[in-house]
Amino acid sequence: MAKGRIEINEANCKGCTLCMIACPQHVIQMATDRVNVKGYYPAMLVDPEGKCTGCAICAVACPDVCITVYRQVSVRQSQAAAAGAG
Amino acid sequence: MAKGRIEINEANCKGCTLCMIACPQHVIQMATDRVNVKGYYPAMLVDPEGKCTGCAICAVACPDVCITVYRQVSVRQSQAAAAGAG
Amino acid sequence: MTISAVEEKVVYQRPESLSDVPTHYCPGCTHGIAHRLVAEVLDELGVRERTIGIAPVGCSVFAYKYFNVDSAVAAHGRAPAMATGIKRVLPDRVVFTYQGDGDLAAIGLAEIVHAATRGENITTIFINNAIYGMTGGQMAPTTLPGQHTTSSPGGRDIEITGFPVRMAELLAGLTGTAYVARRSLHNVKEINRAKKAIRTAFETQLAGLGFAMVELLSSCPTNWHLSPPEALQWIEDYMVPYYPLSDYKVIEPVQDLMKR
Amino acid sequence: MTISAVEEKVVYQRPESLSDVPTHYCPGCTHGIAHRLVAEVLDELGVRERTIGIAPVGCSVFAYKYFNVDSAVAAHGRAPAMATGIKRVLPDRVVFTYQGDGDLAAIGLAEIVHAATRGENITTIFINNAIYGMTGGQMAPTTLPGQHTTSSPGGRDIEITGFPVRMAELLAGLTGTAYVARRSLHNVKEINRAKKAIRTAFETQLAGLGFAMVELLSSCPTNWHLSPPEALQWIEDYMVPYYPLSDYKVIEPVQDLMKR
Amino acid sequence: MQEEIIFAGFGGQGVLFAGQLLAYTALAEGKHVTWIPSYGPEMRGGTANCTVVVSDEPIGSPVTKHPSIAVVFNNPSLEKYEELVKPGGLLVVNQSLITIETHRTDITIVRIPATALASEMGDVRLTNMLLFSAMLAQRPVVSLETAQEVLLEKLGARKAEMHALNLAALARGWELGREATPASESA
Amino acid sequence: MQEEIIFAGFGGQGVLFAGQLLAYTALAEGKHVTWIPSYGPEMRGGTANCTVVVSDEPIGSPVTKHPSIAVVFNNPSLEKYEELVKPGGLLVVNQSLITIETHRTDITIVRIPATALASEMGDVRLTNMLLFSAMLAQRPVVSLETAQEVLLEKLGARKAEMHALNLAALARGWELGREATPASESA
Amino acid sequence: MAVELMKGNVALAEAAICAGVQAYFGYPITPQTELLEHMAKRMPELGRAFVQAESEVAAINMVYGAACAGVRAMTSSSSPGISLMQEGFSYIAASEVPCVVVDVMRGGPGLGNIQPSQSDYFQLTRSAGHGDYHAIALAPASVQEAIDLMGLAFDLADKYRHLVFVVADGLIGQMMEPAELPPMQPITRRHDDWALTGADGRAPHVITSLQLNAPDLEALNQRLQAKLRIIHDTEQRSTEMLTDDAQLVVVGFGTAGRIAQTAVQQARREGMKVGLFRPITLWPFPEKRLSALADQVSAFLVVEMNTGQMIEDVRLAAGGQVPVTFYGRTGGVVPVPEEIYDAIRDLYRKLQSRPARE
Amino acid sequence: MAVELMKGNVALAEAAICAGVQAYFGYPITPQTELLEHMAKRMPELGRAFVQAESEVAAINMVYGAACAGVRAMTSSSSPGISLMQEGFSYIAASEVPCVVVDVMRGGPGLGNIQPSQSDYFQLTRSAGHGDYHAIALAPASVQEAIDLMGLAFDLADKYRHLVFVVADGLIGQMMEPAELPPMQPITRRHDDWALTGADGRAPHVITSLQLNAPDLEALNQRLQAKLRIIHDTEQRSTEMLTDDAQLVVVGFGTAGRIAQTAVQQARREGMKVGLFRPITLWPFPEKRLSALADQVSAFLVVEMNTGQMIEDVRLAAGGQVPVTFYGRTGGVVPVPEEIYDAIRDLYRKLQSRPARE
Ligand SMILES: Cc1ncc(C[n+]2csc(CCOP(=O)(O)OP(=O)(O)O)c2C)c(N)n1
Ligand SMILES: Cc1ncc(C[n+]2csc(CCOP(=O)(O)OP(=O)(O)O)c2C)c(N)n1
Ligand code: SF4
Ligand code: SF4
Ligand code: SF4
Ligand code: SF4
Ligand code: SF4
Ligand code: SF4
Ligand SMILES: [Mg+2]
Ligand SMILES: [Mg+2]
Repeated sequence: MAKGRIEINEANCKGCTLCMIACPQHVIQMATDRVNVKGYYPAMLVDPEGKCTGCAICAVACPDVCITVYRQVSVRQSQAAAAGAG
Repeated sequence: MAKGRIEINEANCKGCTLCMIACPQHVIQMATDRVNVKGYYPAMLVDPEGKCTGCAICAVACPDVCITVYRQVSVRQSQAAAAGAG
Repeated sequence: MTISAVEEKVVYQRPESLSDVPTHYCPGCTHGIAHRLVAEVLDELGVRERTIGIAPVGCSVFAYKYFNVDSAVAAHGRAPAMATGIKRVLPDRVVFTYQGDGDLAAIGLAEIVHAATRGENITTIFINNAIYGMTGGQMAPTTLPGQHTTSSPGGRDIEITGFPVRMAELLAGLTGTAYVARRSLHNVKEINRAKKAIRTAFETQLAGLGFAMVELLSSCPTNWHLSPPEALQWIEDYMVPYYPLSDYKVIEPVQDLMKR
Repeated sequence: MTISAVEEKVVYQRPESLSDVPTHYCPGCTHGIAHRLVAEVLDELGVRERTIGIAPVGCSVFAYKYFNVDSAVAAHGRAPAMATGIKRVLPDRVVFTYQGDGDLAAIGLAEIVHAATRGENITTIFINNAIYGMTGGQMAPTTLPGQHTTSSPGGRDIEITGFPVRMAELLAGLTGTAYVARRSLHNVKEINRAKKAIRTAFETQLAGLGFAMVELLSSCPTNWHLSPPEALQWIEDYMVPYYPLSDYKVIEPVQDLMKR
Repeated sequence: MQEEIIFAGFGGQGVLFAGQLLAYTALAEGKHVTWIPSYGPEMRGGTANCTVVVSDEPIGSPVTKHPSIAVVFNNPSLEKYEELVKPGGLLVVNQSLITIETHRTDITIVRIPATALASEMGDVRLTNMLLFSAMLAQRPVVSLETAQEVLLEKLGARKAEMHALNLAALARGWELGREATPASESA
Repeated sequence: MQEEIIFAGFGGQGVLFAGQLLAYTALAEGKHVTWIPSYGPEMRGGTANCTVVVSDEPIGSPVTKHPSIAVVFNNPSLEKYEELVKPGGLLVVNQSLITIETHRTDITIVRIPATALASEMGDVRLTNMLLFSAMLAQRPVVSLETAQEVLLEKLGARKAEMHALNLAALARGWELGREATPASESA
Repeated sequence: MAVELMKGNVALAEAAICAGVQAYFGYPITPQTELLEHMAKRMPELGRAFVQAESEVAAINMVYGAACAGVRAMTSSSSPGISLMQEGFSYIAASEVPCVVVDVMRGGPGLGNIQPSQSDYFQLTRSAGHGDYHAIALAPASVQEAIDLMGLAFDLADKYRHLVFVVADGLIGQMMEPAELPPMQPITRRHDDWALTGADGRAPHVITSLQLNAPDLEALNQRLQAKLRIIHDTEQRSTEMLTDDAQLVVVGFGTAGRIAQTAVQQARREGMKVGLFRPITLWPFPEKRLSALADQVSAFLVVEMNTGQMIEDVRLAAGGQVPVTFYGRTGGVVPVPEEIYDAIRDLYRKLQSRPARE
Repeated sequence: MAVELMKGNVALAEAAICAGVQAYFGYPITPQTELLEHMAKRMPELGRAFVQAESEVAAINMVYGAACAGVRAMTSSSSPGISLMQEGFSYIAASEVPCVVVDVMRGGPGLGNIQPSQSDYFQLTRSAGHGDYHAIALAPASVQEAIDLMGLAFDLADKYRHLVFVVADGLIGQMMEPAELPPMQPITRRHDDWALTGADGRAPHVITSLQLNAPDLEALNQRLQAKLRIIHDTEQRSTEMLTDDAQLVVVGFGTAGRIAQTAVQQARREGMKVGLFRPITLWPFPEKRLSALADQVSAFLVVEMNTGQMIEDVRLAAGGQVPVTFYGRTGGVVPVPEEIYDAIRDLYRKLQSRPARE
């Protein structure tokens, strides 16, 4: 499994929970301890075991484009991909 | 063949020729010697041989509802028809 | 069978639902035939006294003078809205609109589609003559590709103006419609078929089954620049192929009506 | 294959065609997803700099703030007319309208049908959320039978209001349309399919093939009185069956495009 | 000099074109001119008429209640316009189609059997040209020569035969107009 | 007597209902009253506020620049309305959510930790009732008794538990309102 | 009926119901929507017609249709929607069918916003649509008056077979105030002499605004104008306050007039001789009374929630006798009494510093 | 260009083409149709855009769109069609995009007829649609002036980014008269600073009339009003004849003004000191010049082909100084000089029998 992580733009998050529900790894949770400036409980990545695969499903599900997704790739692989695309 | 005749409301006729063209017996002609109040050459029944069958096709074709159609029917027949319809 | 005597019977005369006044239509214009068919159907169904007709803006704007029924003239394209207003407060009256292709398919498109999709229990007689007659022969939404009009002087160019719209097909696709048919007025056989469709359309309303429309291919000798017989031929040769004559929507209860 | 080093790559981030401002949409409203998909497609096609978007009157009236492209706000329902005006004078620009169901299917019905039947070379993104969102939840032409809204408080009664109108089917029936599809935004799989359709719709325009529309089933948690996840479920359970997801019209040259 | 001329008849009688010919001719002669049709409610058939004002000065009103000249092609037009012609004015009557009597004695009235003559000449559509030049013969609002030139120009690429026929009609109308004993004088 | 009261906060905080309760109560007491919301551009979230005018006389303007009372539920509302309260007026502050300082010394300012208290009482939605009756305690625009009756009526067929909770909130707010040391005095 | 706290939009709807409206057709638009929503609930309950139209264009033409059938029919909208109805208005006026239309005005031009405004004054009072006519326009300043004028609107519409506007704004539409509804009026058939109901035992009735022959259309216009003159002469309505000895009279309609009332009272408290004149009929504009006041006062101050529309009517009524000045807010900004007071005070001072008027 | 005999409608179309109109959108309606038909032929020939819209509502919104792209765009219609465009007008004015609209007015109200009329004066000059603004309105009285004003219309529209009406009537539209077209103007790109052309190398341009925040919309209105004040102060246009020593001045625009000219000349011939004032801009109304005349004359006689609309502006300009009387024909009836002369004579006699004005 690829390794990934996400960053959530908390200020823009509306706490709709759709990313949380979409994530196949169940590594997104809603904050309960804080609200953002708009008064929403933002989503957050809770991934102590590093289960996030960087699949970007959460980002696709998010109506507010709050999620940036990162994935770890081997340099060789990525070079190969880049070459292939050229 | 049933016998019939038609009356054409000359004043309303616009000389469009559609009745003439529609009549299967070719017994309608356009006047050439006179125009009506609107300046049209009206259609007229020219049926010296009594070929008109009263089929009403001309009336159906006339856009200006100028034509009244009469047909000769035997009284017996018509009574029978009336009885049948009762 | 012995024929005892011969009597002369009137087999065709002006229907009562048609006022006894000459129309302003051009010679050979089949608007007149459409009027007569509607009037005959109203007579036959015995509903003249409880019928309300809505005339459009178009050559048939004077339809109120010709139909011997209560009538109003709608704003251009809005006859279906006006009919809706009337029918909703007088549901037991027979309400019909009579509209041209500019009226129904251009400016009034939203109104007819929504009346239809609401299943408004009214009847629409739609005169498709592929032209704006009243204003002197401009392109209508139904003008055929290549057809010359005063606003498509080089012939309708589909690259620029798009395609003629087929209203019967369009309305038939809506769930709310009960009966939608296209007929033509270009010869006696078709005229008779048109009348049957018109009758079915009104019967649909009388049975409370919802929206019914009959599209009638109709001539405009004047703006087509053809003689009346040529104009009928043009319908047959050019319009019928583009606008096939058919029943496009007959919901089951209407099929039952038609069987009777 | 030996992996020599591990690097972190960005695999998803905000598209350039989307301005970096928060939207005013309610939590969970899929208007936001539709925006994002359009923006991604504009990015991918590299046309942002020559795109002109037309926002409607409706919840997406502020779309001009969110799309990072030249834009205008049309009068309610008139986006297709406005887009026509622009496209006719700037044929090499990419012009799209973004419209809600009240906007496109009610007040603007004539404009969308005529833009489509003219084969206007524009792209329409149609957000069907079965409700008037912006004005607080009244019945839309697309409101489902039985659905409760503020103007159908007892549930939409088809006897009185008629049937929801299926716009994709209706527009697909017009000769002028090149590509018409319906997609949904209720889960990730459908979102991805929606994006492909949006891409095809814009490619259709780029290839000069004529009018393209993608209808998107979209949520309105607020006026449906459901939580965002419930709202997505409601789309799946109730909207999709009434509004089947499919390609309704793909003219041949567009099929070729899709194969590439 | 200012003349207000009304041409009036049925649609299809060439009424509007007669007026336009006058207008074009006036323009060719450097005069001020206006031409307005009264466009009737009906598509066709029905009434057609137009008003032409020709003047040496810039023209104020292009309409008038009392024209100085009326050229009437049919009965309804006569009925309407005989009354209205200015005292001292001219009324040109299409004798062939007009069956009712005139009664004004304070204007010049000339009668031309234009439709009949036009038929004789081979084309009923020449009626308007006959009446037009008869009018000019009585009141040279513009010169016949210019009118002939303008007419040929307007007929343009049509057959030479047509040109000849129209010129003949203008000439014939002029003659008749000159010869005509005005009704007012004979009365 | 005329008082102009502004209730201001976020949508969802029961701001509009607090105003309506005041309006219904005023009506029940035979007073003249107007209630107007300022309906914001956004669907929801965003700002919600309403102005209530209560008077013994027929009411002219239902809006005012300078209310005699402002009940503010959140920071933006405090920022906006502290300035505007009439000298001698009253400002009721939801201490729980308002973090910024007040500075007026010519008005009475009372602070109620309403949201916190409401949560304590088991329903955060009681915030508005707490602030409402705190206001009444300071300025008896209407009587608490009538307000209680009207509230019960408005709650209608809801659970008895709800009734009790709301009444309790009104009572608690009243107490707090009476006890509160106005900031202006303490300042 | 008891006094209840009612929202303006709901009160307008319910008052129409009490007045026997049998058909409502409308299209949602803020800040009018509660009116439509109330009708959506109530009309079917009462077995009356409610249709949410596909647009304002359709709505007004549905009203036109229902009114042709002789029943009380109405629609409601807000500024952009009212613009879309202009053609329909013109047809209705020309056809002389009674219709009632509520305009809950909002900020413009264009899409503008949904805040209160009075900037439809021109399009409602001059000629709503093309052609020569004025609709009757009634402008309430309170929820109770909204109720009362709604009933009056239907009565005037029927009496004159004419189009009547009830001219509210977002503030009146959204405001709650105690008010009392009139008793529910029984539904009676009206207009059997011209309405479309089917030509049963009588000649067909025809309703049309078409008169292709110019003299016929001129005759129609003359008939219309004669009717409008009667309305003009008999239906002018206004209310005033403290005008008896006023040197300065503030003129404002609807919400602006009401807000000005507080400013005028304030000015009086400070010794200024100021009064308030509030037109209730915007057309016919209450020019008779205002002309009379022009003889007495030294100036008018017109207050509107627009850039100055009714001021033309005030100037026409004043006939150049007294200066007419203006204070207005636009774009949905509602003026507060304080700023109107300032305008009054400034003008009043100027007047004082001028020689008194004889 | 040579002087040619041209029909008004065709002249308007061709003049727009000379002025560089790049897009025409319209819908047929008598008596305007020849304009559309001419465009249908000419625009494609020139490679410019012509679309026969599905309705007037669509047409004006297409114009709005094309104008947003920075090109010269126009539509034309007649009274009922103009009513349908009111919402679009309001959006255009609020968005400050330059558009030109020709109204060839016909008899109303309602469907009315297709004869000439001037009864759209109110709906064109007051506020075309909801909200606070006035469009510029230019009224030609001859075919040549129609051509000239058509060019001016585009220039003013571009200069002020505003909506401009060319206000003709059926008579001007149908009349043939010698006139000369201006040279064909080269098409140049305009308005690159705000037009929608794609955000290539710059921040996106946005055109909207939405301002949800009331103070923002008020600011927009203030900007609009400031612009309108400039237009008001600088663009008043009128023409006059024989006014120097006139005691009675006839005021009429377009066709009515032109017909009145003949009546005035007749009156002069009979020794009456009568002049003619013909507003060319209906908005801004040429009140400066008319006010000046009000100081000189004893009375104004307003002549319109309606029941009295511009008379309000004349009365406002006259400011109560002199009596303003009215002569009008409606419903498509075109007044003839003779009847206007009678009205002049009657009024003049009355003036003579009154003590002279100092
Ligand atoms: C709002 C409006 N726009 C335009 C017109 C002008 N107009 C009158 S009839 C008509 C079109 C008529 O065409 P159609 O509906 O096809 O009827 P037809 O005359 O061909 O029977 C038009 C555009 C009008 N009266 N009102
Ligand atoms: C002419 C006009 N009529 C009505 C409105 C009010 N209005 C604004 S948005 C809207 C409907 C929005 O619904 P929809 O198009 O479905 O978009 P959504 O908000 O659901 O995305 C309406 C009726 C308006 N602005 N203009
Ligand atoms: S990238 Fe995939 S695994 Fe990671 S949080 Fe998002 S949905 Fe879950
Ligand atoms: S989907 Fe987006 S907006 Fe919704 S909770 Fe997740 S990050 Fe927040
Ligand atoms: S009734 Fe038949 S046969 Fe007789 S004239 Fe008519 S069409 Fe011919
Ligand atoms: S069809 Fe009718 S109108 Fe035509 S020629 Fe025959 S009778 Fe006359
Ligand atoms: S113009 Fe055409 S449609 Fe109209 S009456 Fe004449 S032939 Fe018929
Ligand atoms: S009201 Fe509905 S459509 Fe509008 S933003 Fe909210 S959820 Fe989305
Ligand atoms: Mg047609
Ligand atoms: Mg929607």
